[in-house]
Amino acid sequence: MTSFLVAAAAFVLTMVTLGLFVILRRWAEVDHMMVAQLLGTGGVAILLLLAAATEAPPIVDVALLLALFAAFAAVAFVRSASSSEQEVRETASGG
Amino acid sequence: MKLAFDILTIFFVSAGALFFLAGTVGLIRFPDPLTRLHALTKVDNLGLGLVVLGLLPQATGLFGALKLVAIWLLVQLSGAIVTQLIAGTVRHHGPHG
Amino acid sequence: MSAAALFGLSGAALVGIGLYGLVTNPEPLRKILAFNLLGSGVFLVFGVVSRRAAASGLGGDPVPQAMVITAIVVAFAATAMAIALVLRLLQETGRSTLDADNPGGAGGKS
Amino acid sequence: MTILSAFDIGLVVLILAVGAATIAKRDAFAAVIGYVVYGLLLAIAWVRLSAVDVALTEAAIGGGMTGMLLLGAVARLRLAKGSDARPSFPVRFAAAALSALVAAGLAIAVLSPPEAIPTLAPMVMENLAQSGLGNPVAGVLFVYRALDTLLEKVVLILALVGVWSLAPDSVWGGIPGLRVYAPPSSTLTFLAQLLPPVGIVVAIYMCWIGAKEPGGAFQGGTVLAAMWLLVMIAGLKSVPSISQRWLRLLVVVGPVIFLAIGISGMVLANAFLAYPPGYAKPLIVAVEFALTLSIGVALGLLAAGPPERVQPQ
Repeated sequence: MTSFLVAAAAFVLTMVTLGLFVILRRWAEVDHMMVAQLLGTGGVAILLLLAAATEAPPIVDVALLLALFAAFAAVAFVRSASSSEQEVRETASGG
Repeated sequence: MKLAFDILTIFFVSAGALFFLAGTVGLIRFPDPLTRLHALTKVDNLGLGLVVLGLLPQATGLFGALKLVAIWLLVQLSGAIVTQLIAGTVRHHGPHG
Repeated sequence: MSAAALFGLSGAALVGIGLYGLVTNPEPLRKILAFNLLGSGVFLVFGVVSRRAAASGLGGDPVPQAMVITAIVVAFAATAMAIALVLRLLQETGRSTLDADNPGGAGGKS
Repeated sequence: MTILSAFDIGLVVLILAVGAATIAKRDAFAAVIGYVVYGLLLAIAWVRLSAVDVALTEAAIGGGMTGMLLLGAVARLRLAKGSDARPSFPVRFAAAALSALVAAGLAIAVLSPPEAIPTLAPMVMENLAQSGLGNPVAGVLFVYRALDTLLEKVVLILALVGVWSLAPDSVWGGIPGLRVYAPPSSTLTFLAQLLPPVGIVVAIYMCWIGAKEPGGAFQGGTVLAAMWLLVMIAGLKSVPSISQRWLRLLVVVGPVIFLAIGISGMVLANAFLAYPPGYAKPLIVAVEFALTLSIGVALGLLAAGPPERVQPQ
């Protein structure tokens, strides 16, 4: 059972790696923001599988924080993309 | 009993892993950000749901199982909202912004 | 090679990567980023020290772990301070670089 | 065990690749996003090193808070024209050689462990029972090296004073220039209503569980800070001016209670920061709760930055 769960975690890690590679190679900012989503689901799945495989329940708490902060990071990405435009306008009018 | 639980785990976790694969394929193959976002969010969330379902038989006690479900609910809800936010940025900037 | 040694080597490599970025990147913000990378590499090496000294019933020595937790929080405070300095520099000079050949930067955008 | 080693190798390669990308990317926004990914991945690495307390801290601070801080700066620095001039090739080559040398030195140090591995773990475990705590890391932070933890809180406050004092004189005591989300967005409002209640429960849980399992004041405080920032960014609560008395009180309440208990330890337990026998655990939990609040407010204010205006917008 343990080796099956670890293998599943390794598989999801491979998928996350592929996803990250594809996302970070693209130019569009919108694509970059998706990494928060990717880790919010994939990273949480990896941690939950590791928690079950190594029989260490506290790892589940790391998954909980990862889920919470992935959402927080996504808000940070979106805010940054939105405020930079406004900023440029403000400085342009301010001289 | 233990065996039945283990078979359930193997079945659901494998199904979940398959959905992660599908999500990644979508991320690589789909042509524009909105469809890629769609693939990533929906399919990966389903994958995580199946992984959680598969891990429930292995959970330690009722509290452990409830915590797993709570994490999945959190990812599901926040993921859905965050996707809306990101998609809103796409509309704002245009597909290549 | 043990898992601990593997993570220790990656910590060493991260220190190298961070140092390179710190030296070669001209923008202060990127220097701050590189410095954080360097710091996390050092923390990883500490994690290996902790893992090696695993005692009975423990995954690792708790003393280095507690130090790393403290260090992460202090690194965040230092990063916040550094960013405030860079933003103030921008406010004063309109520039975000530390070029020596253009000192003073008396107002306006470069 | 071989699958686990394969997992570890894959994780390490991914972390190094993302770390290198963070340095190599030309675009600052992409670099910072890379850094956030790096922080979240590092949390998984800490789990693999059996340091769950550190993993919690790294996920919260390395991934979430530092990312928020750096992205706020990226948005502003965009309009500043930075120098595009990268150093010349010889300089870069020398830097690469120097970095490789340092990394190699560290690698040799990692690969050649000392004969007798120095460890304080047995001593910690011996004394842990007396404190009534179950989490050895919390034991180190609040019993064994309590002075370090207290001084770290002081460092946080000093850093906050440092950030505030970078404000121009005219806006001293004003409102921090936290970037709020520019267009009003009902989606973000919904998230900022949904997530904080969950976050507050998680913060209290972190703080409470910290006494016996991984978790504690740092992790709980960081979650509180993130939730506070989220509510402010969404515009549900305005950013408070830094001259507010309650704000300053919250920043110092944790360290003050910690210090008070430490000084009373001189009378009741014959040493600074010692706890009277039998009362160690309740006192530590009380200190942890007060510190969680203070850390939350201090980290939130650090991320919000120096004051920028006197009047609310």
